[in-house]
Amino acid sequence: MALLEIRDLHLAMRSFDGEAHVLNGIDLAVERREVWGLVGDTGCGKSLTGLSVSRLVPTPPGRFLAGEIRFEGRDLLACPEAEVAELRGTGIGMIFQDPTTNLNPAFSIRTQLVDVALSAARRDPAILEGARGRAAQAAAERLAAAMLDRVGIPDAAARLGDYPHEFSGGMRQRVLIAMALIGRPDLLIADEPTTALDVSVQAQILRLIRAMVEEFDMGVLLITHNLGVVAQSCTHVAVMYAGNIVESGPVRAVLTTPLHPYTRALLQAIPTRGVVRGALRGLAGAVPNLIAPPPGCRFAPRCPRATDACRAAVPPPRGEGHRVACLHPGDRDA
Amino acid sequence: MTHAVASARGQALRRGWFRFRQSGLSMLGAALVVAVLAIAIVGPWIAPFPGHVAGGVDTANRFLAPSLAHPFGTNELGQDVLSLVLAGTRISVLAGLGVVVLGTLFGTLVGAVAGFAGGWTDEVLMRLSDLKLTIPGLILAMAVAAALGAGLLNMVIAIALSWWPGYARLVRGEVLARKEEVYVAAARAIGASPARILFRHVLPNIVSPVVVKMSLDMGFAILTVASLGFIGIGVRPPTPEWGTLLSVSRSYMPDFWWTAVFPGLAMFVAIFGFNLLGDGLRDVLDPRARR
Amino acid sequence: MLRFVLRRLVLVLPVLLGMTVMMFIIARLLPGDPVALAAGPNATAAEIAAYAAEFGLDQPVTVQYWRYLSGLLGGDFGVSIFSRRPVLDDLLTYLPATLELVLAAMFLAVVLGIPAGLAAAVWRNRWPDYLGRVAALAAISMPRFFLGLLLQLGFAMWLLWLPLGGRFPIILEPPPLVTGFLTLDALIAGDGTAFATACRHLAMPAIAMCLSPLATIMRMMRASTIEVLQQDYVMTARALGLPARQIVFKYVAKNAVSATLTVIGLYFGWLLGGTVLVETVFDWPGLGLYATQAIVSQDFMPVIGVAMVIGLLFVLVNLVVDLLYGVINPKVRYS
Amino acid sequence: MLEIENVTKVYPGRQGMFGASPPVTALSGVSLAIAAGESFGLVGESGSGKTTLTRCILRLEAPTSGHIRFDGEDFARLTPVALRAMRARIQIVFQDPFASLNPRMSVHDIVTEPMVIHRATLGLGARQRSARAAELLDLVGLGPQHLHRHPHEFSGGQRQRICIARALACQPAMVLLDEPTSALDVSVQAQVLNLLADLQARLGLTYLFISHDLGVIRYVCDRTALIWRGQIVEEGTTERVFDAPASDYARMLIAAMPEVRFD
Repeated sequence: MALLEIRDLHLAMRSFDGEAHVLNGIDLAVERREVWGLVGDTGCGKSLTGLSVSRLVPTPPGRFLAGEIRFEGRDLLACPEAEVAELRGTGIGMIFQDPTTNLNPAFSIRTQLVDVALSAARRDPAILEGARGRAAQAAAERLAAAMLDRVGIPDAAARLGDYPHEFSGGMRQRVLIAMALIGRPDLLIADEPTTALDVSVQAQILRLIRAMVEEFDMGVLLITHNLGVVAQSCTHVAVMYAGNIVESGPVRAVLTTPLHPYTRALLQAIPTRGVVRGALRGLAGAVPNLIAPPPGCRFAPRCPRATDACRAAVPPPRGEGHRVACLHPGDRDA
Repeated sequence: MTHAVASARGQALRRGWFRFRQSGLSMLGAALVVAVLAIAIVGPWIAPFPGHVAGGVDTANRFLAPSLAHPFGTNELGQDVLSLVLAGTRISVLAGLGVVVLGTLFGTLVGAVAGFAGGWTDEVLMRLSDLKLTIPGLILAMAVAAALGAGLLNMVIAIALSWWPGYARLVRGEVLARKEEVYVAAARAIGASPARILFRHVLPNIVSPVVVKMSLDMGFAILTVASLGFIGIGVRPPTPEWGTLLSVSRSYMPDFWWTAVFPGLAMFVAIFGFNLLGDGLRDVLDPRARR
Repeated sequence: MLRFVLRRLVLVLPVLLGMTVMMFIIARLLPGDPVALAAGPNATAAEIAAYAAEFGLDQPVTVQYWRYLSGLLGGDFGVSIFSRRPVLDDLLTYLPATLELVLAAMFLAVVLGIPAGLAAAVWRNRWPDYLGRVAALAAISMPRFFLGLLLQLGFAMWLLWLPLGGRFPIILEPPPLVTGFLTLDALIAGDGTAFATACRHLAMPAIAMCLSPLATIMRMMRASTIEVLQQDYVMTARALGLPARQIVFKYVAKNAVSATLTVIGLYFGWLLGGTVLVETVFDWPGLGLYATQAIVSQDFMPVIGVAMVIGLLFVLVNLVVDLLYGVINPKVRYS
Repeated sequence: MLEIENVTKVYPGRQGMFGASPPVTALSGVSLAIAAGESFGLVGESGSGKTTLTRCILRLEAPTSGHIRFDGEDFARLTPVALRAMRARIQIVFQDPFASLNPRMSVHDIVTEPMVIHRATLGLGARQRSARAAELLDLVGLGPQHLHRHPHEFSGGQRQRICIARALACQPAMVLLDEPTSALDVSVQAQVLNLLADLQARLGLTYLFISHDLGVIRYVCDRTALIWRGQIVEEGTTERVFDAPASDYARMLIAAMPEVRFD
């Protein structure tokens, strides 16, 4: 049984213009100690997939049309909200993009860390070693200091009383990682955790997340738009386009022998070492309108290999391990 | 190709109208405002006793309770209260409009200059408006109205004098915010003159909040006009102003309550209508308030 | 921080100075002849001139202004040309009444408005929210003097539950003067009956007064709560399993209140200036009533005095609000 | 073509409630020389001073000390009128294509605005300006059908093309590119980068390309400088900087680049 298994997840979001079919049959399985990179362009549904796992997609305007999200075997979409809420923080931890806006500016980080620890301990007393009442508060403060130390904040105990604005961007993201991990989650969902950070800090944060995977024996869903980040810190990757996972598998296999035309286009658009000026390939055309998406493969309108069969029905993912949802896969240009 | 522009604008308008119509309260507000404006225009002519509006009295019929002939009853002079209330609408709406328009014109000018020029111009103009915020508006208006003497125009001027700083601050804040927009930096970078930046890039983008404030302020302006009337520094009888009517008739309570209650209700309904409308407009026009 | 406070206090001086200039301009340059009014309808020209000379009103405006300013330094607010009483004495008599009324109204508005706004935001777009929003708009649209009349009609004239007006019955002995607030003085004296009497007199004016700030605070609190609820850190708090109650009452409330605080400060000044109407309706012996009488008779020394006291209070309250804001929101920097 | 000589910019400190903040030195002694026709890359992380430098070059702000010369003319010595004329020759494309276009203006008005402002020097009538706007749109890969639409109808990549068209309207000699592709998706970024390279080759433009993304700089720039805490810490040909970085900072940055590479 996988730690997290998403099966055929369909999600629609209502807007003024109509209902957009934003997730169109997501299949994904994450095991402990796996780091899955979820990549794709803006609006492909990668963040919504992450939020769906914690059931944090607002409904309405969101509406789950079909599918299951199994966390340790339990279907979260079928659970009552209270049961899912029990899992947040202890079963599933989350980190978001901007460390500046994700910490509450009006409270010291002590308060914020301790509150998360205490609420996690109500469900899993082992987190604070069974301490109760006043002892629990003290234990939570000790744990908070230990976690800050663990994520690499120098002089952690002394900085507990500081407010978020007294930390740098990278340090804030470390605080948020400590907050996300203080309840010992089994799954960490990190939504663009380094996008708002400088390159030099980004590398440190990614290294930290990798180190935590081993230590906490958890699975990670790392949502990003940056294939370089995926290559450096993920074990597996799923490439999304317009609400579909078009290709997935072990990171090296997918990025060295990309089979889906979209994955290849993405890779060819990155200015890597040795690419001469003018040699990059952009992707012509635009993402389809998800309110009235094309009936078949959603990439077909921009795909050089598309045939009538592609335009007729959504191609199902094929293959074991390295899976691709394409009728004409291939690792060379047509 | 003009079609494309029309369709883009049209779509934005349609969306706005859709949002506006979805809110029953906004529609109620719009209906009330339309009714108030209509009465302001035709009020004196549909009044059942036009003679009373002009100051005529009918002492034989003093203090008649509300009836079919006098739905709002009659007052201490035997005048039909309904006629007075209908005729009073025009006074209140005119005065409110005058205050808001004067305040907007002057305030926008000051705010735009202060925000755009910055430096000491800004300092001086803003300290001036601070001063005004510190002096209680009603007391200032009362003092000015008293000094100028009774009369509708004097009252409008007196209130407008305490009204402009609100607009000045709003416009200044908006101008300062718009000045920081990247497209203004872009305009400066291509060498646009300050006047061009102000009129082409800054001012067109601050119309919405000013319009919203104007519609919200109409209610308050009417309220302030009535307040001055109530205190006795404003329009003098026999001009049928709501606040004045109320102040005269409060001494006949509780027995002849209708003489006070109906002008008061008229006031409330008119102000409520403008506030509902302004609130609805803000939801549609001010993107920050959309939620 | 002390420097900040001092700097702000020093900045008050030009404001007060500007205020006196402005009032002098209004008093002297606009038409109207206060002396003739004060001297009475039957006064001869000579009598009027003598009257003007007595108060120095025959001097040029600049001289009058200079005299006034130098008097101010010694705590002299001038003299009323009607009652011939020093304005300062009057101000000290009427200020506590107005303050008591305003503080009572503000207390009601804050205590009821903040939870109501929070509730409306949490139940956004459901019936408690709709009800609250309509009620708030209605409350803002209700002229205070009309509401006062309706309250009088209902509770004082028909139901006979509360006194029609005034602050304390003349026939009763008021509690010994300590703070000038009758309710507080009664409590200090341990006089239960006097306290009840003071409260019964205070009830209707305070309610008539508090409705509009209550509604504004509620609307402001609702808007800022909704804005805070959409912040990323609220999503993080939810994603990490904090209970909804804790998120709303602890994390969201503190941020939302700090945004609402500014409005409270501004409203305080507005209320101080707006007591006029309620005091007129309820015959409440406060600054507003005093100012109205002075204005009607174009007696400008008291008017300037009232404006200065209110302006000073306004500045002080906003200073306190700014300091509170800094305490609640550690990120704010003062410049 | 552009000489930046020993430029320093200090923002004065502020008096605060809980103590005063010290003055901030955003740039200290920055010197750069950009030759005509080259593509010069400036790399820096947030707070490095690269934005301040662009603002100083455009004279949106005045440097505290030092000189910036364009074609041998010192900006500080120019009269306002001469400065405005100079602005036709040095143009900028900003990072955020959603914020840098006035939402109330049509594409036609946006692209012709520089020509209206500099009509005295350019000598173009209204009809000629419209024709040139259509030409410019064609140059950046948009069509004449887009002329009368408003910014909100375009995607990020298209808006950035509109910004480029506006920048080229007065036939500038030099274009400042301030993170022009940072807000775009990779596939769109590639198109815009190719467009910029193509335009440079065709029109002989000089670029100052500012970015935090080393991969992008490596792709488009001939020479590169690294700015760190207001100082230039490394400068040289792009090849040299990437293959044999001299400073620790450059080595660290290059090592931290997230690249799709397995070794």
